[in-house]
Amino acid sequence: MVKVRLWGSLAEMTDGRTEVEVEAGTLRELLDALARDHPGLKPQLDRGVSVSIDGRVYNDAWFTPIAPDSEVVLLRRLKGG
Amino acid sequence: MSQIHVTTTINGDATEFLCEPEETLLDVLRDRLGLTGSKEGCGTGDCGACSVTVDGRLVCSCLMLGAEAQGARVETIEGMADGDDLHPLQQTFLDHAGLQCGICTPGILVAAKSLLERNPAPSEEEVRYWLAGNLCRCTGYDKIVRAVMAAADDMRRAS
Amino acid sequence: MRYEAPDSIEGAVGLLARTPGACHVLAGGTDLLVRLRSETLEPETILDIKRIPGMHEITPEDGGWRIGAAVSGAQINEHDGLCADWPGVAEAVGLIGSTQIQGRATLAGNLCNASPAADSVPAMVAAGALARIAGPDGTRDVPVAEVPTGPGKTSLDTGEFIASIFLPARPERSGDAYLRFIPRTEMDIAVVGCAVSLTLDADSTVDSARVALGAVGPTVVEVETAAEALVGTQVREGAQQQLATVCSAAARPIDDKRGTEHFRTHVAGVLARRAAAIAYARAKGDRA
Amino acid sequence: MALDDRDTATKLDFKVVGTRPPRPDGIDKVTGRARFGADMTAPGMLTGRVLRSPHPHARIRSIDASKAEALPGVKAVVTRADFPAEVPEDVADVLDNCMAGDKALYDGHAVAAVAANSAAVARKALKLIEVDYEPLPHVTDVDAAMAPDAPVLHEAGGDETVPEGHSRNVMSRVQFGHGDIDAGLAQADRVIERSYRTAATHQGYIEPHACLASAGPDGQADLWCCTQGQYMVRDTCAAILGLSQGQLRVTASEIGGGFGGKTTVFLEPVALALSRKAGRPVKMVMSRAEVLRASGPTSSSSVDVRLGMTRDGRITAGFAELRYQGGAYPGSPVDMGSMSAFAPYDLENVRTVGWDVVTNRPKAAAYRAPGAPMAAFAVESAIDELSKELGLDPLDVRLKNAAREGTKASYGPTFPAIGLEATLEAARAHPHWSAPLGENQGRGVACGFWFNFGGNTCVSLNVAPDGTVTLSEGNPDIGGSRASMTMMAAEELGIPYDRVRTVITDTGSLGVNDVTDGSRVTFAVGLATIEAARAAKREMCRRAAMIWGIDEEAVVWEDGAARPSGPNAGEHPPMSLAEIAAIAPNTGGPIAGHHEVNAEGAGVSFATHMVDTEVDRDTGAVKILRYTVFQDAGKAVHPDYVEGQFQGGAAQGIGWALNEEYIYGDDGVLQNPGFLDYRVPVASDLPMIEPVILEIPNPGHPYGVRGVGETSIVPPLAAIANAVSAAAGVRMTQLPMSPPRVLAAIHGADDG
Repeated sequence: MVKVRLWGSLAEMTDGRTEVEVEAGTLRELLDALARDHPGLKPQLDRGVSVSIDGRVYNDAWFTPIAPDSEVVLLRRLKGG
Repeated sequence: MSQIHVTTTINGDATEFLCEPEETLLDVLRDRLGLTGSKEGCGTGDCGACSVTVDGRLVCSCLMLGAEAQGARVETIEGMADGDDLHPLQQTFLDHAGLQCGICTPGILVAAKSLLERNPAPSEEEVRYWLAGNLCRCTGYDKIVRAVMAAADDMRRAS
Repeated sequence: MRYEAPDSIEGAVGLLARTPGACHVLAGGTDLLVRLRSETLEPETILDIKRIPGMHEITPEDGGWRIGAAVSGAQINEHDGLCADWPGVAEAVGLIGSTQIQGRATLAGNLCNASPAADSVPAMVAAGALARIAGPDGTRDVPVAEVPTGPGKTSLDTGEFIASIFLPARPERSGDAYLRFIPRTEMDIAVVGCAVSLTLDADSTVDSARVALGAVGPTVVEVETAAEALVGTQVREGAQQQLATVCSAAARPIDDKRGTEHFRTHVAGVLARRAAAIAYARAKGDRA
Repeated sequence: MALDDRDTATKLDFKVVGTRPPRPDGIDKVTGRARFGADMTAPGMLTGRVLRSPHPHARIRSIDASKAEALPGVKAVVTRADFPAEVPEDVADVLDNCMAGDKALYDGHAVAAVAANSAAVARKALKLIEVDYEPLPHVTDVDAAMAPDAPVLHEAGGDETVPEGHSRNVMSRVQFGHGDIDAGLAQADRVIERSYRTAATHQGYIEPHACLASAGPDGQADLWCCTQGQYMVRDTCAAILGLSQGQLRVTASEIGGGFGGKTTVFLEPVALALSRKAGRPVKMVMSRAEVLRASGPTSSSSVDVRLGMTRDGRITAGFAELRYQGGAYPGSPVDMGSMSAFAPYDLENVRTVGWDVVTNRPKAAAYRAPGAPMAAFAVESAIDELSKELGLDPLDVRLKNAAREGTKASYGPTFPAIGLEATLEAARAHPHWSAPLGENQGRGVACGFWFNFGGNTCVSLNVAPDGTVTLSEGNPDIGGSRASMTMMAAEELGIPYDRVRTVITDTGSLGVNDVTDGSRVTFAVGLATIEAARAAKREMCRRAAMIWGIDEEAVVWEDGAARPSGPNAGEHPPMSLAEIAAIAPNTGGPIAGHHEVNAEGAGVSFATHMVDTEVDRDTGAVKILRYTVFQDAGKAVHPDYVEGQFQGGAAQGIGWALNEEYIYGDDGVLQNPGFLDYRVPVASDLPMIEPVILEIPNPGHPYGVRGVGETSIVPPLAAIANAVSAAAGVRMTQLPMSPPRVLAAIHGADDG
């Protein structure tokens, strides 16, 4: 199981939990599991998120491996200028 | 619609063109003569990207009608280098990274050349005030001012 | 649109009279071309006066200077004699726009554009300048202050245009100065402008003065109480304070994108005292 | 692939990287030869122009273009009816912004466009288009737009994150942070609570938007335009117009500045639609007024901060509520502002709440570190004020609270190695910090944080028979990136800089490259360039191995040549790149290397800025006396252009802090759509800006490179506000600090 930290306003979609646990070995599995186990997150997941895995930020790379002890944090989809 | 026939000299070349009365010199240079080195950043004389000299005087070509160029001597960025010999200002802008995106560069070079023709040893403040009508949004002007001062040095040493 | 470039004043007047309201005079063009581009002005004819003899010349006349309507700001500031006599007028012209604008902009154009914020107008008013107006009935000379009648409006009649500006002979022991406030160091329209012209008596007391404010009303404001505040003084702290007070009191500005009423009112006084100090130093012969 | 398997051993002995060679596009740009957006022409070209709404908010009852269409010389008129009724959701707002649908949502909103055989005819035609508007009430201020009775722009209102009872102009709400704010504030010796406001500012690139479109009835189309991303233009225009991506080829011109503002489309779909309808190429160029009225500025903001500090300078809690208006459509960068507000600090108790609000203004576009400068202005001002109240040194306070490796960031993740402390230490040691100040002068400091991006990247490196190299990449070069790519390719191949030329290709020549944004190019395209060069080297080693008849593994690449290596390699003279290239047809054909990657995992970036100002107490005028930028670049590939990024960001920040602002009248119309009254800094406004480059290598890049383009605009707003507040003796909480505002503050303080 991977612990996933959520940002504050997302926690409102998960009954106030700021951290959830899902079964995932890759980024793709993580996003699928979040949408399945926590349907309240789905609208935001569909709009797009960035994911910080051990301090590095990922947007799309499905097969990025995630270790059980990885630090995983959901972020708003980053945009730049 | 009757077009105006204008005879002028551009970068040393005798040039004739027809233009509408309302066309600016910048429109003529860019759209009729293919001299697109002069840029339009504002069309109202506030950015200096269209700077040229007319009879030796620095002006915004967007604030002058093409018809007014009759009999005049116009110099643009395209006439600044002598063949493949760059003007010292062009060289120092390359050496000192005096450009980033490069859109303001032709206007600034034309304006700076006009300054150095009048004042071969300008102070930093004189350079800054002379170029105040040439907006640059990339560089913060630091490397531009250094490049102009360096060109002034080079030109004084060479003369 | 038509472009006409007559080679005589009579030709110009004839064209202007034939196309009332739809013919616009082109001198430096730095205001006119902006208005053409923004389509706030769509004239039938543009009348370029630059091919009329004398329009580009600065000539001495009766101890003063006659400045052709097409003389650029750069030309004025390159003219040593004129700059020595009327440094305040020269610096006011020199503040209009960039180096590039200086290559084209003219005193006559700055006056006829009739912007309340025109830099050269307060300086010309303080200097007692006259505009020579050419028209169907010949020429007439009027004080510069009488030309603009409101934002964008002038007292010129159909068929008339300004052919030249006359700066009178500078009296002995006199000096002028112009200051304006802008948010940046260059390239802005004056938020407030102030011109001061002084003549001193033999013991360096102000004998006569003129003070004019720009951008604090629909037209340039000549402040007579400000002149009174200076006359009989040596422009020390008390006189400067009084000058600032009456200039702020004379200001009737508006709030707009360039400044607030509070700001303009206060800064009118600040600039008046600073300009007066410079004009006084010049009148005494100090190099400033 | 992700980059977890990449070579992270940071190279240290550089030959080319770190030097300052002339840029490859330099000659073209100093001679006027470089072709920018408006410099292209095509045979038979028409001129396109846009009709824009004079109303800030109006229902469009009908548009009658028949008179315009009948005007001789007019070849096409388009309105929203000429675009597909249904477009993919992710481009729906973009289309509506390019061409209004049922409503015009801001002064300057496009409502129709014409193509004609001259600019004069096009201008005349616009006046003949009759639009029947029903003016509606409007709102342009962010706080006013959040009021319950504010005029509503979009009936549907916000998303599921907006609590009940809010104005429908609130489109979304975000919240970040950890800990307990109330508990943290209770531990503080002093707490301050302040509100800050910033005006909307424009990126202010000198080159207006311009494009040349040519579309045929067969669905094929070509587009030339100035953009930060030709692939973004392709994909967006294809989606809006129902074209296939492969049929639309987009070529990026030289770009005259972007700063985020050219990361979306405005004219391009309109030009394509006009061209398709007219059957001729159509060129469109915005006027400066159009740029300011209708291309993307950044948000204006209203931010409340609560901050608690102990007597010794420890921040016990930080809270910020941020309200940004993003113009007429959702998507202000308030989320980025909320994530970055407290990011420079190691805080136990931190929370930010962000509100994305719509108003009757042009749709906000990205602007250099979008959202972060306003947030940093608020937080860094509050830290400065509290430090001063407690008699503490503002640099010491920042160092005491600085985020470092292992800090749990305010937006969630744990930081790897970062450079904030290094910038603060460098600032404290710099002579600027101890230089004396005169009367009415003040010094300010502030820190800033920004994310860097990676993203989709595709490059191709081709070796010519004579041993020279062409690198093809797909990212427009705004500030010298071709020089950096050329340097990295030369470095990796071991050949001189002038043996490599970097070109920027059209969309048909390479796979997708994400937009030039997020400070991504030197990082991500650089990384792909290095990998492409390594692929070419591997191939050249393989060719040499074939020639020598030895194992591939027994050949290494050193100093621009293949060399035998190892016990069984035998004795062979090295073969240079040129020698291998010359006989490539004999050894298997052309030699090329390429690399495709979604280069995720970029590092973050920090800066500290220091500025001295002088205030004229009689007029409120502010002069910038001295400015120093301290920023971590990871590794500066071409130091001139790294410095240029530092200086340029600081200058833009100075404009934002002092004089730039969107000014709307009560009528909702933009009052200053020109460079005369939208006051960007001019040369005489600024001093030299000293750049101090720090190099704390990014472990995620083979050369240690970090993005540097955006962070430099984050600290200036606060640094200057802190300096002006010190000089004026009164705290400035609203931007711009224009002379009337500073004078009013001084007079207010004198009266109080």
